[in-house]
Amino acid sequence: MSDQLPIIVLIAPLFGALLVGLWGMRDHRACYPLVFTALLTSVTAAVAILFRVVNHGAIDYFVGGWEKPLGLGIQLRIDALNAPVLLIITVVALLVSFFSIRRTGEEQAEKTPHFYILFLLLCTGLCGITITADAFNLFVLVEVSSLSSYGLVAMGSNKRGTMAAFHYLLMGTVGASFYLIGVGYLYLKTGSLNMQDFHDILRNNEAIRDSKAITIGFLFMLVGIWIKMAFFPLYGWLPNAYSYAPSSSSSLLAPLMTKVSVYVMLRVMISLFGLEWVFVDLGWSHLVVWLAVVAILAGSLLALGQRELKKMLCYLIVVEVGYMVGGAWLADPNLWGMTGTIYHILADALMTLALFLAAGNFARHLGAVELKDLDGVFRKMPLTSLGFIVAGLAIIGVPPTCGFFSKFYLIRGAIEGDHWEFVVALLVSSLVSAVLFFRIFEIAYFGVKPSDGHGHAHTHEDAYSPEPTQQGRVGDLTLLRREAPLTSLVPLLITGVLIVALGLANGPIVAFIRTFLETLPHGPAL
Amino acid sequence: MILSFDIILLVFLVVAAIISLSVKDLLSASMIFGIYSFLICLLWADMGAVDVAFTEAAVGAGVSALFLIATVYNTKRSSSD
Amino acid sequence: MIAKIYATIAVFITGSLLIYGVSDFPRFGDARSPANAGVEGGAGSISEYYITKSYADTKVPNIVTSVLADYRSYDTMFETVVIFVAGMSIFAILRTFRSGAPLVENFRKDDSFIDGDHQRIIVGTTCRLAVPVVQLFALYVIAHGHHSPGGGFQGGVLLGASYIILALADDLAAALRRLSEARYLMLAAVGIAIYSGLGFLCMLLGQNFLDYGVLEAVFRTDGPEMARSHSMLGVEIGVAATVMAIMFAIYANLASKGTLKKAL
Amino acid sequence: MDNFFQESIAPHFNFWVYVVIMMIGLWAVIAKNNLIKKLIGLSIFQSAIILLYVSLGVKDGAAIPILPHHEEHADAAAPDAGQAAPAPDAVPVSESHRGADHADYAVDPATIVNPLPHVLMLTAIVVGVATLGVALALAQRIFAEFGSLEENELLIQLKAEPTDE
Repeated sequence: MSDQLPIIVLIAPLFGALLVGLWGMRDHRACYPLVFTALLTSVTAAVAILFRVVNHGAIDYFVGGWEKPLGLGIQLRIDALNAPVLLIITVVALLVSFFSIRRTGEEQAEKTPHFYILFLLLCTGLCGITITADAFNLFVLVEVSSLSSYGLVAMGSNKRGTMAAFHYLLMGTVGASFYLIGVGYLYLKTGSLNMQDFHDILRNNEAIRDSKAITIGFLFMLVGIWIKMAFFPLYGWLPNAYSYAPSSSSSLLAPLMTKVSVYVMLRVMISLFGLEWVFVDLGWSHLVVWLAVVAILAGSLLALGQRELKKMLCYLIVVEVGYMVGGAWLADPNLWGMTGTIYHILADALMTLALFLAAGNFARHLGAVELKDLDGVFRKMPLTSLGFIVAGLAIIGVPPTCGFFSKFYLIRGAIEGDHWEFVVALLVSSLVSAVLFFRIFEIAYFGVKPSDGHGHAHTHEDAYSPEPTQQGRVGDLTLLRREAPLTSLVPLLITGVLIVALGLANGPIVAFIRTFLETLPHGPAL
Repeated sequence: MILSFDIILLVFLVVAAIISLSVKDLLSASMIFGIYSFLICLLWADMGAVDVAFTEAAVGAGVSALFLIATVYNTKRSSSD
Repeated sequence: MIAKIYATIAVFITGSLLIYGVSDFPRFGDARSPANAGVEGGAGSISEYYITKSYADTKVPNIVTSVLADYRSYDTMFETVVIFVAGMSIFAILRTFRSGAPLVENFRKDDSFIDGDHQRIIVGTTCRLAVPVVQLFALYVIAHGHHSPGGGFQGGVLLGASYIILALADDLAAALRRLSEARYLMLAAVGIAIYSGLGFLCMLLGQNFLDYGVLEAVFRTDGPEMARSHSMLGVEIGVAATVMAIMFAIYANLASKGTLKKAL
Repeated sequence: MDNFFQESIAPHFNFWVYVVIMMIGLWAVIAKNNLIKKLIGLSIFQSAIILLYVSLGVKDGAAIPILPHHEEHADAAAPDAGQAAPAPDAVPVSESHRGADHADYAVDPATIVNPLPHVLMLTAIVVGVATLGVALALAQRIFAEFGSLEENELLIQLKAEPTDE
């Protein structure tokens, strides 16, 4: 049974969703135990896979048993690139499932089983995207995860969420269709859909390698993935979709969807085309790094201008995506940029999760949507604020946390690849995020100065309907300990610990990533 | 795969697509979209893709045109552009 | 107005890039093109393998069905999951249990000929005659998917359409009496359970997921090929169940604005 | 101009039309003001991709991808009993193949259309309808809450209210 691990990671949430569909519909109390067991199984399977990959190298799994010739059936492949990503997806899903137990007035109670079905099928889709080695299968799984994310975004009672979901659907479908056009162009020139087979054909055929259709196919796949990733010029859908979605949905989507799309870009660059072709034959790396620089600076400035907490976090996601895309395309001699990007996928997933869990707690229990509503929140919700501080410091890049190390490797790659504009962008955006978070810490610790606004936090009874406060209005600054309940607090604190742990354990993780990157022929210098 | 039949169908296809997008009344836009789906189903049958033609006829022309009409019925029939 | 300018610019750039790529395509209808006859240096042409050996592997004359349900059945499973997710998303978005969303008057007032009595008799009887025939044909399409064009999806849509015809002829309540909401949600989950359960069964018997050859012990056939053919039929039935339930669910929610009371 | 037509448009005619249809769809998705029209544009955009895939699998004079079903004990002489593939004008599978022993039914791949794009496009059609269904549900909910499906009116309403709601 142990060599069936890749499928168990995927089948557990799928069967969990079916059981919720069959049993949970009738008895809503049975929903959460099913979700928990499904996600626990897939977390353990993901850990077992990581150990197998570390010890024995890549795992190949042929669904349906069709091995020869390559590409006949669908092949799943797990190597050093996607084993950690798979583990992060399952861990984040498990943590968010704790957070989603107490879904207050945001969604009607009758839709609990449907929320959990969409939740589990999103995890199935994301795990499937991570492990598949077949280009068309990746499209089908992108559609599974996208459709469930449209449902999750539009599920809440906030009417702006519906509008945001509609635009998200339009751009997401156009993005997935661009990816499909790319796969069509590649299939047309090589006749194969399997990533390994395509890579061999590209390596053995000079004529195909520099044919126009392959270049255009790669361009359209890239643009499609960039739309799904909300890379700078194509990010229009992300801020509204994630800030007006119910907090349990946004804390699941924000950490995972964009990071998995970054992983898909890396998989396409490394396994499908090979870094040699992408960096040397193609030669777009300078242009893309400049695009990433624009993404980072614009995202940071837009984040400065936001009045809503979640909107600001969404623009921070756009900045982080700029880091990762820029890092991947640095084309520096010994691939430190790529190492930084892979490490940053793991780090950023945890950081974004902690931020959105904290924002979700603030919104649920204080009705705090805008920055000025967070006055004196350190005293009201000390533990949630602790989690928020750790995540904020990680985004800024303070040493013990993982944020610092990913920036360290990205800057090192940028220096070696002499992309000084990328180094400048990284430093400027770190400064801007420092300003962002300390502005919030100042409001949260000292409370809003009486001069600007009379400290009145207009609670949003209809939108988020927090439980009625025990005494008086939230506005008066009496010491009011209203910490979030345990189930929405524990995941935040665990994530905080994981952020610091990931930072401290960056040595072995980066060594593991480097062994994988060493094997790739990628450029003239190495 | 009769080339002349194929070319005629493609021309009708482009015309149906343009009309379906430019007509103001949403109900007739949905119906012309149904015609578009039937034309493309004929095209698949002509190109030898019989399974795709069957699916396009059942799923494309039949059900998606119906969903469009159901939605137009429950919202507004006239569109501004 | 700006949107139109953006649109023309985007369309111009995308179109010219696509046409730049098209100039490199093989001739239309060329039997020796890479997609049809493969390229040296790779693992050989997959489509030629399908054409020449799929009958030997799976005893199914319809190559598309054999590729769909056996070689790439993992794809088709997730295709069914896509439909299931669409049904659940629509339920989550549109379904309202209160007295109904704020009823914005739609245009039914100005053309009332639809509710005339004579319409009820003509349409009602023709639909009641058509429904059993459509369902019989749908079952034929599912069962005969091995030998003729057709299969799980097409059959499932036809079955769903037969219930929709019923809803159009009388009213949604009549169709819901025959296929209630609880039942079609359960049927959708059962469909995928059949599909992935069959795949899981192959795993229990020691092979990889969805490797039907090992099921010859279960189906007691004289070779793995016939076992593949029978399990493909089982998979098609699972797909048909899910597609039928979800197509009717989508129609019921869209037509009645999620209230499942008065509809089209 | 004439050789340009012969040399680059005629052999790729299907692919040129697929680009034209796709651009009509993409233009509509971005430029149209009414949400339902945007969705019709989206469906046209997706059906153009299906046109790309199916037309790259077409072979001149090829039969449909259903092997003429031969009985287990098919003797070479008996013509196929009406089971021949009903391709529009396909070359009937020549007699030489009838003689092959019926264990491995040798078929010349050039006479049968490439089945792989058809399988992929079954998935794409079904995904297109699923997306259309979810989008129409969203459109109905938007209409129920905002009272209109026109993009400009919706934006005015969104800007009008304070963002706290």
